[in-house]
Amino acid sequence: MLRFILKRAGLAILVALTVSLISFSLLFLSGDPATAIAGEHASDQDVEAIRRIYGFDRPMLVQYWDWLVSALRGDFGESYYFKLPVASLIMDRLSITMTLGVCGISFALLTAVPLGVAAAIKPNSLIDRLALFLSVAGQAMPSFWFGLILIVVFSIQLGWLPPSGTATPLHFVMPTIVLGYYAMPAIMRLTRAGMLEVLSSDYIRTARAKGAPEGLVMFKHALRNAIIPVVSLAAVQMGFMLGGSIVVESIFALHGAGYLAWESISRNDLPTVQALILVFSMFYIVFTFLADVLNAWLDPRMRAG
Amino acid sequence: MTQTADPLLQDIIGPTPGQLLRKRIFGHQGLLIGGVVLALLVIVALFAPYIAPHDPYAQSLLARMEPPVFLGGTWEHPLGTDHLGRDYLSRLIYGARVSLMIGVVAALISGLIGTAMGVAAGYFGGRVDAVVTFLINVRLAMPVVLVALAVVAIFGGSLTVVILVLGLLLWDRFAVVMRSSTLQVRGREYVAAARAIGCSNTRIVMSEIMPNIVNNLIVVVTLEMAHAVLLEAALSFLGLGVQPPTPSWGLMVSEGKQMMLFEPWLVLIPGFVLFALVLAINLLGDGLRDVTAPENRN
Amino acid sequence: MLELRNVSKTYSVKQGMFSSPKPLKAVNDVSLKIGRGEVLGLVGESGCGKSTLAKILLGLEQPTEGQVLVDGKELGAQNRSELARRIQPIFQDPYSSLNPRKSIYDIISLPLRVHNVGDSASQEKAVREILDIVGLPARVMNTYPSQMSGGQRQRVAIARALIMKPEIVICDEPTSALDVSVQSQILNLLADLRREFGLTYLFISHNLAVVEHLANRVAVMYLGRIVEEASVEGLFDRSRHPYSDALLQSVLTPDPNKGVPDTHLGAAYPNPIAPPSGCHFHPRCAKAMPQCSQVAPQTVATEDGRVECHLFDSAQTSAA
Amino acid sequence: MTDTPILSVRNLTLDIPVGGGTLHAVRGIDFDLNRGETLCIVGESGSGKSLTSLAIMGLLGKKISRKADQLSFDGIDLMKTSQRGMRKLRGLRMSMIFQEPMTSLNPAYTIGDQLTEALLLHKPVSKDQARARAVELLEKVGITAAESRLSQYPHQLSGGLRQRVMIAMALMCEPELIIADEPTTALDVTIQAQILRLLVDLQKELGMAMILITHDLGVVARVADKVAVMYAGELVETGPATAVFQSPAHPYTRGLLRCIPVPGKTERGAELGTIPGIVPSLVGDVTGCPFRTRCDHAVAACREPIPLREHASADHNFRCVHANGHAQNSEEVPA
Amino acid sequence: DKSEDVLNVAFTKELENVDSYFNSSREGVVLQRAVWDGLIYRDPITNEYKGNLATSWEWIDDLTLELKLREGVTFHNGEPFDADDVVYTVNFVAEEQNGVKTQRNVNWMKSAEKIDQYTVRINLKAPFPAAIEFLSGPVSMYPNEYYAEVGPSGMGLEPVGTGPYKVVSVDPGKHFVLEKYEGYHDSPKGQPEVGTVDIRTIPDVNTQMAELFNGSLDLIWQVPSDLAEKLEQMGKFTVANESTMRIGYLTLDAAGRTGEDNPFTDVRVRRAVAHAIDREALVSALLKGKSQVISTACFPSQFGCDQDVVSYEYDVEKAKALLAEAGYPDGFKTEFYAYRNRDYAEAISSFLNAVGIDTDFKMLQYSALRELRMKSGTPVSFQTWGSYSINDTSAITSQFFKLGSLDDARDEEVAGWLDTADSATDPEVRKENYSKALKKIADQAYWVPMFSYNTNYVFSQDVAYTPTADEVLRFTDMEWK
Ligand SMILES: Nc1ncnc2c1ncn2[C@@H]1O[C@H](COP(=O)(O)OP(=O)(O)OP(=O)(O)O)[C@@H](O)[C@H]1O
Ligand SMILES: Nc1ncnc2c1ncn2[C@@H]1O[C@H](COP(=O)(O)OP(=O)(O)OP(=O)(O)O)[C@@H](O)[C@H]1O
Ligand SMILES: [Mg+2]
Ligand SMILES: [Mg+2]
Repeated sequence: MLRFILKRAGLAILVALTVSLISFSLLFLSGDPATAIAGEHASDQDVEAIRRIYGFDRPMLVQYWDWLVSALRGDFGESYYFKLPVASLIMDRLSITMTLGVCGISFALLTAVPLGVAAAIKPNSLIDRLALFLSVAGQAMPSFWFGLILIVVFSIQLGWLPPSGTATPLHFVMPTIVLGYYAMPAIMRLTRAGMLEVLSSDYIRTARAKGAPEGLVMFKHALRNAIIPVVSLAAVQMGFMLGGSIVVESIFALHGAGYLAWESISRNDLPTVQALILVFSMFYIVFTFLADVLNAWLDPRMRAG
Repeated sequence: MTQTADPLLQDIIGPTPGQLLRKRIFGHQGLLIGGVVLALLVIVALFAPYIAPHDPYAQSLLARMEPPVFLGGTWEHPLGTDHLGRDYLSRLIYGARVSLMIGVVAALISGLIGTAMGVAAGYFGGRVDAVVTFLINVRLAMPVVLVALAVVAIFGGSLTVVILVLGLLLWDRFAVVMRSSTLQVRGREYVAAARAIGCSNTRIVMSEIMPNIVNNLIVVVTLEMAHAVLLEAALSFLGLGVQPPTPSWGLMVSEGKQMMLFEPWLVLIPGFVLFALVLAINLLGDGLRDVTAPENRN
Repeated sequence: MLELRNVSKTYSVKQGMFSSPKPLKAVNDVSLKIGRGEVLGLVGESGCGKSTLAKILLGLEQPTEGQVLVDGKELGAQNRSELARRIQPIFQDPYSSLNPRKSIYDIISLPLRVHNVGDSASQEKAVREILDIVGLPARVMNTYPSQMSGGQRQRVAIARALIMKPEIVICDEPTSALDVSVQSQILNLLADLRREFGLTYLFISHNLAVVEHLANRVAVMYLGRIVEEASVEGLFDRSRHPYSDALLQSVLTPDPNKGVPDTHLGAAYPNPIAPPSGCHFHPRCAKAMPQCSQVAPQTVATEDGRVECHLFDSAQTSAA
Repeated sequence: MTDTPILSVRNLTLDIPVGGGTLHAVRGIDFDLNRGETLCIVGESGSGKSLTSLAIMGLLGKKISRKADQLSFDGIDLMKTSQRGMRKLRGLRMSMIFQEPMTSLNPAYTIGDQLTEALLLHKPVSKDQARARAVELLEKVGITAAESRLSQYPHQLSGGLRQRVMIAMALMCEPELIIADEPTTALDVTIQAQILRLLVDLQKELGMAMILITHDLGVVARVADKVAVMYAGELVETGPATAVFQSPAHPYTRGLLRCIPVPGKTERGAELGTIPGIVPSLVGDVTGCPFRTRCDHAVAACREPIPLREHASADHNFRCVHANGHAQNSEEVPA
Repeated sequence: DKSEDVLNVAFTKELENVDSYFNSSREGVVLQRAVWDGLIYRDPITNEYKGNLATSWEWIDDLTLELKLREGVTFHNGEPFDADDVVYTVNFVAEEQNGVKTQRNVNWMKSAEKIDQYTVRINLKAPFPAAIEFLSGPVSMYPNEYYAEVGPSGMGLEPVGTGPYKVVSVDPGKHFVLEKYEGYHDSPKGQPEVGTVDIRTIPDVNTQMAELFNGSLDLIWQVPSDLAEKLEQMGKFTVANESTMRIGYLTLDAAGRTGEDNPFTDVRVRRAVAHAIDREALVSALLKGKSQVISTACFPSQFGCDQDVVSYEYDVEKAKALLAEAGYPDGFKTEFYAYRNRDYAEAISSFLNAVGIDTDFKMLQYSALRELRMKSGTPVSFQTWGSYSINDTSAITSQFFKLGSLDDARDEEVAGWLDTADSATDPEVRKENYSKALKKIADQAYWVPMFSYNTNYVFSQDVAYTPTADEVLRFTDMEWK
């Protein structure tokens, strides 16, 4: 078990390193950040001075190494734009993105799993068709468009929900729906497919042959097995969602990490972008790791050999 | 035998796989709807110059944001005009080209990369598999939207750049699916038979394995096409995708967004066609998966 | 003509997510000889290494140790296509052994095309001939496997194996997926083909009745080792190894006057990753003696084969 | 034991709607089963054996339509029993063992959990009592260290052990009827003999009625009191095991018996008997004898409804146009 | 929200750092004017200079300015204001190493010295006529002890100034709350009326409007003209429009930096571009409001911005003729760069397409475009310049035509005139030289100046405010109705 965790962690670190190296070299290509730091009204000398002060004239690998060493100490440098430590900037923004991500995945799970189960219990029924429609439509719905429509309907026309900001839980309702809806179809389909497969399996027939009531069959025998792949998927989706919250955050003016990422890209704020890419990938890596552990717990076959 | 007319004898040799497939295709509503809509959009895109009523780039600053006919506009501009007075319908029609082009080419590029990696990993296993799996992990760990935005910001948002970025980013699902399909097929006895016959690896991959996983490939192609179309729209919406005046639907939503409260159709129309295109592709993909899924094959 | 010398095959397998890979000796120091025109039956429980052995013979797996000789020449050293011409397989599952995307003609003619035998006209002629031989009408050439029944597919698989006129055919449970009514057709066909073309078979099966019917010699395998080898008569009339005994007793003939036999075997099949010490069979053996759990038995020659059991070990020593 | 059969089936018909029409999977089968008796249903793959057993247990999917003139268990009309009522019977008075021991146990729960479930559901016993019973039964089916097995998961057991667990599970409530659907097909020959022996011993000991489904004539001969030979959804021949094996009446039964090599009887290397052709499709209207396409004795009348005939005794029946299954004398019957 | 005396305002852009020396955005200027004071104050209406933290000033010589400071002023943290603060602030910002973001606002100063507690001298590096303008604008006074302690980042998080509003909370980039400073000195800015100003960053204008509709915002600004028009039609809000000093122009590669054979090296091509664009239409259809068509390379109100220059009317035929004359009868293909106002840029490129100049439109980030222009130039790019609200031609024309890396004309004659104008102290000399330069720029069509920008301010009916032309929100001028 320990070996497994160590090996897994090693892999995770290797992945993180590769991601950071790729993103670092990508951003390095973006050319000289000095102009970006200097801002709109800077003169040529300003830019030159900044280039020297920040050390942008050194070779890439040297810069990467420096960055990496300090990143390991939790120091991601200072934002060119905000003049604040990137780490604290991101920590500050992350709470919103995390809240959004947790709400989003909860929304997705709370709608997708019951729908998927219901659809699998009664294939081709009305509810199955509804679920299928929701998932097909959900996959095709551009989230920026969906968000805009929600704002028009619920904020402008009906005035029920605040269109932007984070002041109250109500503010999170629409972003949660948009973000969650993005993850819902995949989860629902997997739940449905998993349930269908499990329901047609021999051990469900065994349970029925014992005279177990349907409720017990569905929720004790079937769901437990069908949910295992859903857990991994939810983790993966959560990772994707955090990365994909850029659009949602920009529509609903949530000052989370996603929005920060978008703005930082526009502002050429490299340390921030760099750190954000790493943070988002770490989330993915950590979530998938946790999902593996949770799966091992749910599925005795994966527990100690 | 004298009993050739016996009904029990009739389907001892059943229909060919091709016939079965055709039958299933024509029995699948979603696939048909998706296919027809997609075909229509493809035709529209191909023949855009003949269909579009106006030059999609011709601006008329004096006729800005005229409403579509159903909101009191004129037939001169059936779907109205945009913020620079360009014909909205024509821009939508030309936009189909952009979306389809991006979808198809990006899916092609990523399909090539992903399939090569996935099949290699699945077929050779061992170290090749370990490397490919690692690369897939790395790729999955990179936040697509963020990386795509960053790259487009760096290299500028031309159509080529967007296509390349998406093509180089979206190969993960191909690799994953092709890897597992190959793994599955590799264990079949006909592959062992082919090896025992003395077939080379290339021949086994190309003529024994590929034909049996190509259906999965097609399904992933459609999914990734839809994915690429949506991502391009999202990038364009965020202002880091295809550049104006190229009529991209995402860009149109983004441009119309400013006036959304007063002229919601500016957003609704391009958003809807985008939705319809992606929906059609997805329906087609789902349908293809249904009709070619192994459990439906026999 | 086909000889295995001390062949072993070790896989490394992972059991759970958390455990590290462990070695599994699927085939453990096996030596076998098959003479020309012979049918060697190979029997044993599921997982004892029969298929692995077959794969080694087909060149699909490389043995970790030992040599495989064909006509005295080492197998790895011969060229691949040469080997393919001489040894061909028939697999167990007629559903997975034919590529569902290929027509029957493509499947059967594949060996000819791979080895560039003849032009397309002569290839077609060969396919027609072989179809006739295996008892399929020529019109199936343009159909697909999914249009055929299991028995018909198995005939196609046989046709593919025979089209290159190989000398040795490795049949890995060729009938176990088929219904009895079809099984007898295939068995008859295999017997006819052997007579007609003078083929040599390695016939793997866990159905002893079938093995008895078809084979000249029988090898009994247990946990990767050949525990007894004898002529059919020798084995079926006076088996030596307790495991062979048990196998023979478990054959259920359709005789309503007999009950279900007691094989005296223990309940548990051992874990091949951690095989029992000494004689691998001792935990289940009704005749186990103290030394069985400690010392691995020696191979002892018998009048028409050999056996690996302490019973005979000691008989031998005490006799000596 | 008593005269009233515990299970009585008359004209059981199962239809499955499929893509191109209706699959008449089981057509009008009749049989009776007395307490303590073993009935073997034998037939080729796809002949409808499993469906028949599921129909008795009331475990068919909603898609499949079940019709019968009579389907009664100990006087209870199963055709009229609600799902609720069936649940009360299943596991308690009738239970089932399935073919695949590998997949018939839920991988997510321990053996103990699954063993005790039925008992806890049906009888007012405490958990400890249930566990004690489970241990008792595990020992009875020959599993050593039964106590510790309870906390193991299915994947930790070998196929033979799992099938033993399945048997123990079926016996938890001491049912009156046990249906075993090919319980040994997936197992090795040696294990198969062990499991069969176990089943037969337990059945005798507990006095249960048993339906054993198999395609192995060897198994049938050794185990059955009564045999029902099934072909393409019909019972072509039923009767006491000895009668059926010693003087098979239906051409199909005879054909089957000729197909298998019997050590000591069949000459080594000799030509085996065969049944040419393949099982027909049962989609659409099916009339007449389903075996006529493969039968050497088929005549035009085989397409008409086939009468049920008696052979030698009143409880040995077969369906054939030929009064004696045709040319019985000219055919050489092994056994 | 009148009832709670809280004015809710939206910013569109995230403000990087409240410290006014470390941001370069409009939002920063707004906060700077509210939180800090300069030594001098320019009345936005009369353009008259008044004393603010200084009560009087006097040029000792071309390089030395002596100022008398106001007494009795205290910073928000209680620190009294005196000469030490001025000296510390000036010396800090003038030091290049300290990395003030907008160097040109401060790099004309060399140092400051204390004469007595309320008298300071500022030493210049070179004669700088716009010194008073800068002192009344971007150069604000910081508390020396506090700033020495916390530095720019601390100042950004907890700003302390002498201004009419003190900062109660800063959530960097997102949310700023200002409160009326009760102890504000008797400044020409006037005393603050509104008790609390609550500023949130809401990037999306629709969201801003939605909040305006439901009352959670009282004031939004920089509202796009189409929306402002609609909002005005609704009749529920006050919509005010003011012009700004920002102008939009095309800069053409007259010097051939992107290649000797660049078509724009030919003056006929440049003039053709000028004729090709319907600037009237741009102003009336897109910019609207108080925007105006301009023809000079500066904003008309700026000192020295002579309006008497060649103007090119919209004439497609003439443009085509000029192109043909220059050897491009069928037009040519060129890259077209822009960094903001995508719609304007798109419209302009469309005009160029109409005369045969086929544009390859490229929208880049500001910094990327700037870097490109500095390195290799661009054939055509749509640029804007706001002169940092400095009412002097040196703030724009001299920035771009003095052979610097952003000078696409590279006209030494023009550069010479501008040099003279920039360093002369005599206003007449300055005017004359600026005029010469501007005339030549227009005649050679180095730039194609197009329009000035305007800003729309939309506020609820409860708010009374008259915006000024320098695009600065002045909270002291806002009142509840
Ligand atoms: N590729 C492989 N990797 C790891 N282990 C393997 C592999 N192939 C076979 N084994 C293991 O080797 C042992 C022998 O397998 P093999 O397939 O030869 O048995 P078999 O006798 O043919 O069984 P069956 O009767 O079920 O076909 C088994 O324990 C199996 O799990
Ligand atoms: N749910 C179902 N849907 C459609 N067809 C079915 C279904 N269940 C069974 N069948 C078909 O009904 C026929 C009888 O099936 P059944 O499972 O009873 O056969 P069997 O005799 O048990 O065969 P085997 O020996 O392979 O288990 C088969 O042709 C099968 O394909
Ligand atoms: Mg095998
Ligand atoms: Mg069955």
